[in-house]
Amino acid sequence: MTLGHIMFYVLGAGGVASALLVVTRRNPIISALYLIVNFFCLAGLYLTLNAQFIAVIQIIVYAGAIMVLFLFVIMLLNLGDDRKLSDAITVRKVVGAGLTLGLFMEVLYILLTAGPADSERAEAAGIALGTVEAIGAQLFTTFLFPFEVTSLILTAAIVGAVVMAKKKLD
Amino acid sequence: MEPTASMTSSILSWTIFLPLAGVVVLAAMKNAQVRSVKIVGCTASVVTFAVSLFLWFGYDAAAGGFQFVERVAWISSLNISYHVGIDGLSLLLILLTTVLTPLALIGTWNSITNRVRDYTIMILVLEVAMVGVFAALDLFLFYVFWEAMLIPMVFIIGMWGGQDRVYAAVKFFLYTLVGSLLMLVAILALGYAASQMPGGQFTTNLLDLYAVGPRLASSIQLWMFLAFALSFAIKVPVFPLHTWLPDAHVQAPTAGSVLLAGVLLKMGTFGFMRYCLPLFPEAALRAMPYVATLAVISIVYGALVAMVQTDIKKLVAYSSVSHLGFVMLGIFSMTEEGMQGAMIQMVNHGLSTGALFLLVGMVYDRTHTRTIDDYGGLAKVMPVFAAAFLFISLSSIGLPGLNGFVGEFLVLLGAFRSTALHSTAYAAIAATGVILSAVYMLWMYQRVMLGPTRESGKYGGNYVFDIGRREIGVLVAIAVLVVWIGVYPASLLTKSAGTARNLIHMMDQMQRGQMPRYAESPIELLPGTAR
Amino acid sequence: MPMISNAPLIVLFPLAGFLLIGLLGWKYRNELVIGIVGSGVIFLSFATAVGVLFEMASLPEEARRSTVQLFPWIGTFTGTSGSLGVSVGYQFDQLSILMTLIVTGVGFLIHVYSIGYMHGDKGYWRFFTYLNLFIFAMLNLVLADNFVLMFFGWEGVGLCSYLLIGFWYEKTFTGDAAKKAFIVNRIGDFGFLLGMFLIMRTFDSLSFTSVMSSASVMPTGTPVMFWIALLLFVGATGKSAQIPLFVWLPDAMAGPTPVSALIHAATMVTAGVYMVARCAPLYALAPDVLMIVAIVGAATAVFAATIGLVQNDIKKVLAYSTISQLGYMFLAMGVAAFSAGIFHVMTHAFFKALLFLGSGAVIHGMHDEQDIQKMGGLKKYLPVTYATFVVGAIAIAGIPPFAGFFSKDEILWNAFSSELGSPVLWTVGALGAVLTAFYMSRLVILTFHGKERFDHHHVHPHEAPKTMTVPLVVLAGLSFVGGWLGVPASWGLGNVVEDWLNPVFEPARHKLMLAEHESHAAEFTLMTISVVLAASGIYAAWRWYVQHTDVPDRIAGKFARTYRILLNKYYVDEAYDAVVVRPTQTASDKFLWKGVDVIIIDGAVNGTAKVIAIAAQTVRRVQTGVAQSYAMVIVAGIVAVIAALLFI
Amino acid sequence: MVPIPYYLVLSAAMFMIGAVGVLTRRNAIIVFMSIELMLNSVNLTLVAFSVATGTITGQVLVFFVMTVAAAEAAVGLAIIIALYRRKQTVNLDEINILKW
Repeated sequence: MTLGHIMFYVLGAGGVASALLVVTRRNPIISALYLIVNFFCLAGLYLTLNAQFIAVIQIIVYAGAIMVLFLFVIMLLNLGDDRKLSDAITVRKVVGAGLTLGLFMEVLYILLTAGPADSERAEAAGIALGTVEAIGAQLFTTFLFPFEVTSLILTAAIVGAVVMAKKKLD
Repeated sequence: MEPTASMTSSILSWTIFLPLAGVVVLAAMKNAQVRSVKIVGCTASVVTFAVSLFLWFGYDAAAGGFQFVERVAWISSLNISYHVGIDGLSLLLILLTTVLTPLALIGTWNSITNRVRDYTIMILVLEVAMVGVFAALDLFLFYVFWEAMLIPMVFIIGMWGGQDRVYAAVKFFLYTLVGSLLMLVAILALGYAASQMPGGQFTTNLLDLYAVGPRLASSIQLWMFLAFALSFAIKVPVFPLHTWLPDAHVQAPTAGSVLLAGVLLKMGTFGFMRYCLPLFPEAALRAMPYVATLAVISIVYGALVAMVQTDIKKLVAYSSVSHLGFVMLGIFSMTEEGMQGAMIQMVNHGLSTGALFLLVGMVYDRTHTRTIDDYGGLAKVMPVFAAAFLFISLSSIGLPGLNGFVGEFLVLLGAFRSTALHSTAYAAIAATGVILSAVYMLWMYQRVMLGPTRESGKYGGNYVFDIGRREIGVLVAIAVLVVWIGVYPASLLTKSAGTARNLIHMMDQMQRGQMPRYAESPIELLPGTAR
Repeated sequence: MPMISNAPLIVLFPLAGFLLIGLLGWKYRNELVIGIVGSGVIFLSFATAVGVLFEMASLPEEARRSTVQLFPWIGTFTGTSGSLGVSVGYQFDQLSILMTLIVTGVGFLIHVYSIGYMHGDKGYWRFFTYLNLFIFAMLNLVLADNFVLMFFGWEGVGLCSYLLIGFWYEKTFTGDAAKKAFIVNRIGDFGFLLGMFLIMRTFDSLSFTSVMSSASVMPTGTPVMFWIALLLFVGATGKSAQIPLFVWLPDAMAGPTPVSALIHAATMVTAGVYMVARCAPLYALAPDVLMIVAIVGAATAVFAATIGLVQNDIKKVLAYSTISQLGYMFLAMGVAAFSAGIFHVMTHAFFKALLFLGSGAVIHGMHDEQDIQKMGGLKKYLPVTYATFVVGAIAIAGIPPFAGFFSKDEILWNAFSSELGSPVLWTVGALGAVLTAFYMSRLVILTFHGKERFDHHHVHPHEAPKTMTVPLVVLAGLSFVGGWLGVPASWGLGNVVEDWLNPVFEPARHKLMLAEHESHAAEFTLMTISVVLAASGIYAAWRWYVQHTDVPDRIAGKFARTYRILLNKYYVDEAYDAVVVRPTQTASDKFLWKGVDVIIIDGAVNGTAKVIAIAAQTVRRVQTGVAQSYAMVIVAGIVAVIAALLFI
Repeated sequence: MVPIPYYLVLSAAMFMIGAVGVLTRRNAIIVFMSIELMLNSVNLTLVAFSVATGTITGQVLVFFVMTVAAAEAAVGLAIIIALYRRKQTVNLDEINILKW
């Protein structure tokens, strides 16, 4: 039981718990706050995998930017307590949950029946892998073209969001 | 002008695609430029006709087989190529197409008033597809042309047609599509079957497949035959798949009807001769009594129903069912007489029924009614028209000396002599069509043309006047062909003799227990002499 | 052989006339030019035919037959032996040249007559166009050297008949009559066509030469020959208006009178007789069919004569008389007296053309009145017509030495004496002769004698112009002397016609093993009886219509029902209408079109479309529009796919 | 070092929770957040595999996923705003104009 293990269990438990809370809370604001918790847990998990760069941008992009956007929208639409939606248990929900559970069982079955992972090699290679330097080198060489394309996606998303959120669509 | 060397070698492709030049020019014009649009359209089709004459005079009937063959790789991984070439049968039908298209355009010069440019484009595109169907030697190419033909025709019916044009267009479209999709499946299956042959590979090349089809197991052959036959039978149309025809004909504008009856229906019978029989001889032989029965039913049924029609165009449409029954009977008599008769009957029907639709169109332009009861005594006010109408009617009912007789006689004789059909009853019953055709045509003629003139002098609320020079010119052109074929059919029959002989040769091999192969060998041609 | 090689000109002259008048006539409506051209070409044909005849006569008997091939017509052109190959070729032998002479000779006279008769008609040029076309087609029929070309002529004359019956197309009934003629003829043609097919199937050829020579070595009485002969005879009944297809001929009188004379009396309607004669070698192989032919002929002869007794339209009387006379010709064919039949064709052409043209002159003089009850006493107004008409009537009645006597008597004698004949046939024939004599006399009396029953204020009878009377006189002469060419052999003089035709029919008669009978006593007895019968017919008519004019009405009153049946022509038209025409029409309309086509087939088509539409209506409910349900289906899909990958 | 399968199980669990949220919640915003959850769990898988195989590509992919997620969030939220303006609700059961 190393520190890594303890970190994993704590963060993993936090992540699952916060995820459960996200989907079960009635008030979207509370959901959003638990989502932030979830993001932080994930960032921590990334660190246990030595993926420092990802951990950092997880915090910046998700917890920082995207969540703000969510909260902003919730506030804008004033979807507070008064706009709570009654979530009675319906057939669809039961079927949906059941299906998902089935899927989970299938995945577990796969993971359990698969052979043990080669953790020795992973441990050796993992340390220097997730640095900003390593990722940057890949991004600007091998993945240069996709990287540039993402800028187009973002531009398109900005334009789209602005157009759609405008008060009056012509 | 002597054609240059490069032109002669690709003269067939020129014939197929020349109308597209007209389309290109038209695309740059406007619908409002009615007169120039018509001139461009007519010029394109007339030039195409002129080019196709090179085919007529260049085709060496003594050598037989496919000539003017061109082959360019297209989708090489599947052995699909742009492969065209013509034999006697294709030659006759291509000439029929290139003759009828300009005549249809000129004959209906003033019939279309809205969106003339689009209309002309459709007609020209239709011509490309029609000629392409007859020239294709690759099943894939054939299928492309076959389907391409649907598009302009549906628009012609659906946009420039009569009252119920949309219903008719959709009905026409769906009927045809049902059949052709099955045909596509059969084409792919056949190509796959080719790849299963020892050392074979997937191909849609017709000449290669001629060697593949007959080798297939008889049950497979039968299914493929049925898939092809359904598609063709709908197009012909054979009873009971004919009900799209009256609607399409009645609703289509005159030029549409002319080309529909004149050329499109022949694509079905052409398909039987070019694909069904040579590819699946065993299945064809098995299906023969059934198809022949349907053909006989078509003849009698079409004639009887035509008799009681109240709408002139519908009457002519049902008469087409009857006439094409003769073609089918000829093909499935599996005799040389029957085959030759079927081929010349295709041309005959194209000319006489095309002309009938032109005539009906001419009178419709004046009166705006197609109901027979609205007429009577037209001969007095439109004497030239009446004479032309009678002449074409006589051609249609098979008066000896005019074209219709040659085909009907050969077909009936072939069916009667056919040993494969095992019975003379087919021919005997079919021959009643000769009586019935006289009944419905002459009865219609009498009700429309003879008797006293309407007291008001108006028909359908309009004063009528006789046909003019342009219309007379078109009709005279057809009349000359009608007499020519009637008196000297040898000029056509010698061209198509090779095709008939090859088919019969193949069936003979079949019945002698040999592996049949659609021959392409040159034939010895004896100019017909009295025996 | 200069004439023979030019012989196709016989056919081409009328064609030239047809094209010339047909293409230019409508523009240059000069009656004189059209008339001269129209008649002239026929005369040229006639002259050529006469030349051929003389040349033929100068040759030895076995060398008289020759054929001329022009160009290949219908065939498969595949070079396979045994497949069809028919060319346009003409055959000149004793029979065909005789028929050609009748056609062109009588045809020429009628053309000349038409110049006067059709004077002033709007369709003058059209009339001559059609007439020339008719002669062209008829000559093809007669001279053809194969069945198909004969069929061309056969249908061609039918077309001309159609065109000429419907010549005055603005009247309603002409259209009906024309259509009826064409369609009834087509029914016969249907038989002819099938007969041809059967011949081709049996002999692998359609040329007369090879078919006849093949037939000469075939056994007698086989089923296939029975059918060939019978089917060809069906064709003949249509064209020659025999039972059961005679119904078109009386109606055909709607056409102009020269047409009735040329087509519906002298030439076209005898085509059936000619065809049977031409195919004599085939009929010789089917004695059963010959019997049918004889019976149909005899029955028609009497049947039509009885109708002729009571008709009041001058042309209708003549029409039924024609049908009756054609019956005699078929009777002759049926008892294998082929040359007698052809001889009757010839004499009949003379006197019946004469009678029709005479009736035309009467109608012309009476301003288009055709009802004999409204005539009477025309003798003094139309002397030439009267004289010639009487000659024709006596000829047809069979009084020697007029033409009809010789030909009819030869037929009757053969009907009695031939091995294929019987006394019954003779009796029926003789009965017909009495009736003929009676109704012809009645016609003459009612038209030319007795009181003038027409309206003097409106009708001023007048004699016809020269162009009309000259042909009448010529035909009257022929009706008088024409029979002398066929004086019975028993009289000791040569029977020119029979001797001339004998080589043509010898093979057939040989096949039937017919011998010449030399019982002169019996022949003279029968001859005398028939003359007496004819005379009694004339006498009866004289008594009833001149002396005791109340008798006919009394008889009509007494046998009212019979009279009505006869007047209405045994209701044959009505029966055909009720049994064939209406049921076919109703069944086609109500059952085939509105039933099978619209309800069953289109119902199935539209039904399929409807079923698909309904199915689509149901299935589209799946598209709830709620995105989550779609997502659920996606998840379900993933679960299923993974499960499949894992456990299958 | 924690074995990689542990991470995978964890990520599967979080993915499933997100999926349940997507399938069962009616509030569009929460559904949206559930989608983010699912994306994140996939990211975790990617990183875990990246470490397991010793290649950096997985992490680069995570970078791209985040970019797309950001874009998606922006557009998606804009759609929700537009929808809300029109229908005054974010209840997914009521937003079914695409039905049939």
